[in-house]
Amino acid sequence: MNKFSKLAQYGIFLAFALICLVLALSTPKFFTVSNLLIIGNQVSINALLAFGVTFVIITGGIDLSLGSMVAVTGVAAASFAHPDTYPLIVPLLVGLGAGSAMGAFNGLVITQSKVPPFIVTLGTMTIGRGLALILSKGRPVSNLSDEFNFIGGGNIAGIPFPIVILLIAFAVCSVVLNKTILGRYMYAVGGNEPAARASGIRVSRVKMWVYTICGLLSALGGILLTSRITTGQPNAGAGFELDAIAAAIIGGTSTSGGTGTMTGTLIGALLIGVISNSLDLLNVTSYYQQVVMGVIIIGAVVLDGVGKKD
Amino acid sequence: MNKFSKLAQYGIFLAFALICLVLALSTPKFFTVSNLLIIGNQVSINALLAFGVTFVIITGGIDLSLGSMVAVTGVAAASFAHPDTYPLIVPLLVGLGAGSAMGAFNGLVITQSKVPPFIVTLGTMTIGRGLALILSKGRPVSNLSDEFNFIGGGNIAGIPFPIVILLIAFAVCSVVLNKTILGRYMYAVGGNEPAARASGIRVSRVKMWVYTICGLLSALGGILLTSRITTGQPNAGAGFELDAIAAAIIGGTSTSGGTGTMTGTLIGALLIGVISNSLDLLNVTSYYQQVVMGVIIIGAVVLDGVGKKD
Amino acid sequence: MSDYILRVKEISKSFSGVKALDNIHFDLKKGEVHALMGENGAGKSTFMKILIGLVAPDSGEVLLEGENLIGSNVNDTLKKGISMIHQEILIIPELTVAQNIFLGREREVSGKNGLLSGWLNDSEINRQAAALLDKMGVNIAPKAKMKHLSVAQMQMVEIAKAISNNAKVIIMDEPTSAISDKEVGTLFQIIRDLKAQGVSIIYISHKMDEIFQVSDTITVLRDGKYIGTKSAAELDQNALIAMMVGREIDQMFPEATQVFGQELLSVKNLGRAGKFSNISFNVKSGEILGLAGLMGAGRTEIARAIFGLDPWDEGEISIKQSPLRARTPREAIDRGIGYVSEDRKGLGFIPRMSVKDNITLSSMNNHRKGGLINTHSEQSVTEKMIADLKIKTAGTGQHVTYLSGGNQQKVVIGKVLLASPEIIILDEPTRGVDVGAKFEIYKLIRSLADQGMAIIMISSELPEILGLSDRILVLSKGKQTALLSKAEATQELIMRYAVA
Amino acid sequence: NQSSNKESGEGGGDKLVIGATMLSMQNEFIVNVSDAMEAKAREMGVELITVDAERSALKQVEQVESFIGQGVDAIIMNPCEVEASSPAVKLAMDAKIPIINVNSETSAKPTAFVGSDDTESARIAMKYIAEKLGGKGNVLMMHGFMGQAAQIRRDNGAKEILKANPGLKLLAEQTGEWDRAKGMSLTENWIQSYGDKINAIFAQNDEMGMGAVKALEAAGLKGKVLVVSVDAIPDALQAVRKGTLDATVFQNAKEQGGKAIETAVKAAKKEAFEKEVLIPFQLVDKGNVERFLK
Ligand SMILES: Nc1ncnc2c1ncn2[C@@H]1O[C@H](COP(=O)(O)OP(=O)(O)OP(=O)(O)O)[C@@H](O)[C@H]1O
Ligand SMILES: Nc1ncnc2c1ncn2[C@@H]1O[C@H](COP(=O)(O)OP(=O)(O)OP(=O)(O)O)[C@@H](O)[C@H]1O
Ligand SMILES: [Mg+2]
Ligand SMILES: [Mg+2]
Repeated sequence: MNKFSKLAQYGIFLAFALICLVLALSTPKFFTVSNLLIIGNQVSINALLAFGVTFVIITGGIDLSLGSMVAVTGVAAASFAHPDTYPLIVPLLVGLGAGSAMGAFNGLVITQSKVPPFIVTLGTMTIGRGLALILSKGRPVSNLSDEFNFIGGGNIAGIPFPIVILLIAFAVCSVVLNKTILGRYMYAVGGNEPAARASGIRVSRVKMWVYTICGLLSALGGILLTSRITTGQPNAGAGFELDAIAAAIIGGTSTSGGTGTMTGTLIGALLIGVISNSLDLLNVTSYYQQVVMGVIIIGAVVLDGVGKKD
Repeated sequence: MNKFSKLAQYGIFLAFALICLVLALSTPKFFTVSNLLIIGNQVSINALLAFGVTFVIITGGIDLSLGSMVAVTGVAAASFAHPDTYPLIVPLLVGLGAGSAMGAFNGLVITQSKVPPFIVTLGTMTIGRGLALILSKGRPVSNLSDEFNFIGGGNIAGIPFPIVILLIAFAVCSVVLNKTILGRYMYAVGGNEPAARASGIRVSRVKMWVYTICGLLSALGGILLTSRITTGQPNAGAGFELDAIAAAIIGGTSTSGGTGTMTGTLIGALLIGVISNSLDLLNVTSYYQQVVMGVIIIGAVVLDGVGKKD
Repeated sequence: MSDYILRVKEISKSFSGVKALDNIHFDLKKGEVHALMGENGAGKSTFMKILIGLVAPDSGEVLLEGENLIGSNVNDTLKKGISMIHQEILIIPELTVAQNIFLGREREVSGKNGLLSGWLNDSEINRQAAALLDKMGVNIAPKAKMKHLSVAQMQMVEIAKAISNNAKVIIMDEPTSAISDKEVGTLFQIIRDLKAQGVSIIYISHKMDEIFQVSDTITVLRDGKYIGTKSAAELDQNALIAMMVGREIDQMFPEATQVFGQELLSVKNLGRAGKFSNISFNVKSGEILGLAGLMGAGRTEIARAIFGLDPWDEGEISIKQSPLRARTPREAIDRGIGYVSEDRKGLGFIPRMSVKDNITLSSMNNHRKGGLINTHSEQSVTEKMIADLKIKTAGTGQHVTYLSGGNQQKVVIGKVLLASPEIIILDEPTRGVDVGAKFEIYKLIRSLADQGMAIIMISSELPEILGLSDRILVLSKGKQTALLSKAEATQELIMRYAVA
Repeated sequence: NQSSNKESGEGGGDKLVIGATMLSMQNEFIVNVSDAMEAKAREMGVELITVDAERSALKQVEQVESFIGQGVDAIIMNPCEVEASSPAVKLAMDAKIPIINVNSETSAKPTAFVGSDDTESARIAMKYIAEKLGGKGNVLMMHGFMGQAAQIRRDNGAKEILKANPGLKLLAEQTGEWDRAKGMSLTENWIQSYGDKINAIFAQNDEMGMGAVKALEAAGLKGKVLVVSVDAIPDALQAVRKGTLDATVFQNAKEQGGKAIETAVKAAKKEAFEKEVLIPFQLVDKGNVERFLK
């Protein structure tokens, strides 16, 4: 990342800081440790999905099946997480495996057919939802082991475990994107696919990776959600894809591919989380919550744009 | 449209024909006049929205607020459609006016700020949903006049009125796209925006038109829906945007802009409608319906791609 | 005084603090061809975009027949009688040739008013386009989709578009960079006709011979500054180059050493349906093989096939006697082939990536450190390449999109070199590159050959082919018509085989 | 004329065909109703075609249209909306096909109704809260999807009781969109805002109620706050037994589904049937929960 694009991120960062300031002034409850931890906790799932979709969008693709992958992986993991059945590692591997497999399936269809990612992942979004319902027979999978429930509900030294996972995932994703060859190739593929190919990059392989990683992160989100609500819900995650994509784009990832950062996406996710937390704190009537939410999101990105102008 | 692009459409057309053939063979109920009219009727709303979003996508944009516009315009129209209050023209104008205004708002924000259409319309999607709830105080607006209910429920010589509206809208949209300068400019803006600008095309003006038309067609869809279910439903239309976008893309409109036809979109909408109708006819269990639906949509577009290869 | 149609005073423009234009003056007479010269990045295109209203200057004045144009948008300036052929091809790929030519002017063509003024009249557009192309002597179908044209054909359509506007001033920003001699001839005839009608033309090109063929007056810019204006008759090539680069270049082409080593690449009976057939040649270590031919002869297609970008149907390609198998760019690179495409923007670089990231893109395996990227080695390799190739950039982190054309080309060459190729295919390597940089690139090509690489150079500039090649393969309509040695090759002979 | 049109099963051509459109097959309670219908249909030897309206009244109307087009013998509708699903009833009545509403009502009068009144469930829940708090305290209410029939009716029922108990103060009300995770987040945020002031939470369904319980447990407030919700899904029953959820309101899915099929078959065969089968709600708390656990 060079100086110019770092500067470009200040825009949304400033917008975010401004909103936090306004909130801190309007309700003293906002800037308490316990509330900040709650926000972190609430943001974690969306942030994980947003990290995944950031990779995808950087390569010029899109993934609408995130929410369904959350449901399938959650149900699949829950089915193996009843107390006194399997050790904890089994549901985790099942969930992460299911997510990676679905992601890889997306990647395979996208690279092998000429079907646009929008349609492929819209298709797998529907398929995934059906699978989750079939797997669970339409009923929540409950009665999960305590260890499993710790993932989403436990603390480490007072820090909720989801926040710990979020921070680790953020670090890993940032490294993958900025410090590995795969990450470099993602930018190249999204920036100019024919040129990337002509530079010797195996474009299909990069795309396979990207959708698989996205599936893996969705699975992590699915496991976290399932553990947090101590049930595998077949209808969980509906609409999560839009929130995740929104976080990425608010954070400066361009839908035309080739640009984006994990820090931006994290700020995007935090922005959405902070707004929805504080609208509750301020007890804004739910109808108006939606209006305010929409206005603030557009407003923040407008502010971002103003910051970027030369 | 020259011969080549006509040929490219054969792909999806053939896929569509093939699916119809399979259906006709597997259930005799499929190819009955009454069932075809039912399908036409069912497809009409999605097709109207899909026409609107086709214009938008051709210019390289996207509109996620369609579903919310359906709700707002439906509630707005319904509020003026109680029996013995206003003449029929009033609710119609109110609905269409509200839709155009929301569309124009989208266009204004998109052209005046540097915010990507995805975020702007995601914002107005949320705002619109809130507005619909505020307008209706969260309750369905019912008790509508018979004339108003005729729009969605009546027949003309045995043909359901929604089909008549659909056909008229299709004709008008096709003409706008293919026979007017505005339509030409839409292709130009989506095909290469800097080139369009260098040719003296006022790009912002074209975009304003496109989002406004999309709002107008969403309003038409909203009025049709409201009239059909004889209620202005504040939560109506959720998820419609994805179906409409899917119809357009299945029909060959590329999300990167510059290509697309109304005929393709119509076939895309019919394809979705036919599949969902026949899955019910064949009594496929609802969970499996979703899986089958997803597979067929991806499959149809794969088939389309195969047809396109040179 | 009044015979000036366009007067420009004190134009300045900065991009994020960097001055691209500094206090530029420019006067254009009615009916003259005025050449604008300068190295890559001198500010020529930026200046022209200001005239047409695509870029707003920070200060200054543009007077068209006394009327100030500052603040006008493109739409206004087009209407007021300035039109422009842009350096980068600006077309709508999905529209037809005729639709592209009259884009933005449909209303004039349709001749309808009132309610019907928004209506298209495509039959009239097609008719007028056909007449126009016919009059220009260009054989392109008005109803063909733009995306199916070759770059050269696209360029001819852009020329047609600019002259169809009945403008008083036509700006031509490197109109000949993608077309061959025949079309250049056509263009020059058009320019002479326009001149006779009193149209003024601003002409930008890096091809020196063209400048002296067409221009009456020459203005030179250097590093965004106005250097001077002279009548073409006052100047010769060397004097002009000196004005542009601030020093003299005596010998354009470096001496050949002519000691060849083993055969590195051999192509046998290569064919691809509809594109080329029966192509056989080889290249040895230390040799430069020139590929000559007219536009559309199939040279690029052969290069793309060798590099694995396109499939081929028959024949064999071998590197040091062992055939290519995977037929992908990755394999080609791994086996030691490097390719510098003629389509710099489309295939050459990733615009929004830095110079460093672009230049190391094909050789990332050399910068692996325990699974991560070794940024230090990347940085030092990049700095060395910038120094070796004399790339003008604000730093290794600069986005390639902001470099001038010649420097973008050097970045692409740098990328190819870093993958340590033994065989390099250069497709129009000096297209859009200024004289100074051209000279650098020639020296570079020769020194690469001297280091033992085998070079295939495709070029539409015959002097370049003649000056640099050790052998010359001539193609015509997808068939190979001659393989000439340096000694026997002349411009006339090559042309004879090229039209065979 | 319709019997000739019918799909001929292995057993012969005279099997009755019933078409059923359900509010949402992603809702556990509705799935239970649907399963009960399926079981009953098998028992009575009728063919049942079940389709999912996915909470869309429009889709539901279209599905009923399709059923009519196919010439089914009777239709069972689990309405998405009071008003918006009404055109479906009219269409069926016009086509002279009996239509039975199950679980909830429409404003248009169907051939028969089997189910219970949603308003009542909220009344029962809120009354329980009023009783436990001794008519005095701060209450929070968690809504379902705004604008949906069930949300509106449960809102009405709860507000009625609140009005009758001026000592109960509605501190805040927000939507949790029927979702457990959303209910949990919302409760976390409420705890930040109101902390110790909260005396009771009424969640319009068990999913959100379970979310509220989780959040309260994590904040160490569960002992101090009363949580009551509606539906009696298995999770909620378990929670009531453990004492984490204070009460839920039982709606008899099995009974509703079975009775709906019975009524539909009778109506199709033109036998006598009850026009309104009301199946009462029952409050479930620690005292009687064992009866509801299988
Ligand atoms: N949008 C922009 N942002 C930043 N810098 C720019 C931009 N456009 C041009 N420049 C810079 O302005 C300078 C002049 O560029 P310009 O394209 O006018 O050169 P030119 O003389 O046309 O060169 P060439 O012969 O290579 O076409 C260059 O240094 C270029 O990098
Ligand atoms: N995308 C395309 N679609 C259709 N025809 C094409 C396409 N690209 C190139 N052609 C045609 O293929 C032929 C060979 O083109 P090619 O670019 O290989 O020629 P070339 O000898 O390299 O000429 P140039 O000097 O223009 O590079 C030309 O007739 C060209 O018009
Ligand atoms: Mg230039
Ligand atoms: Mg070529």
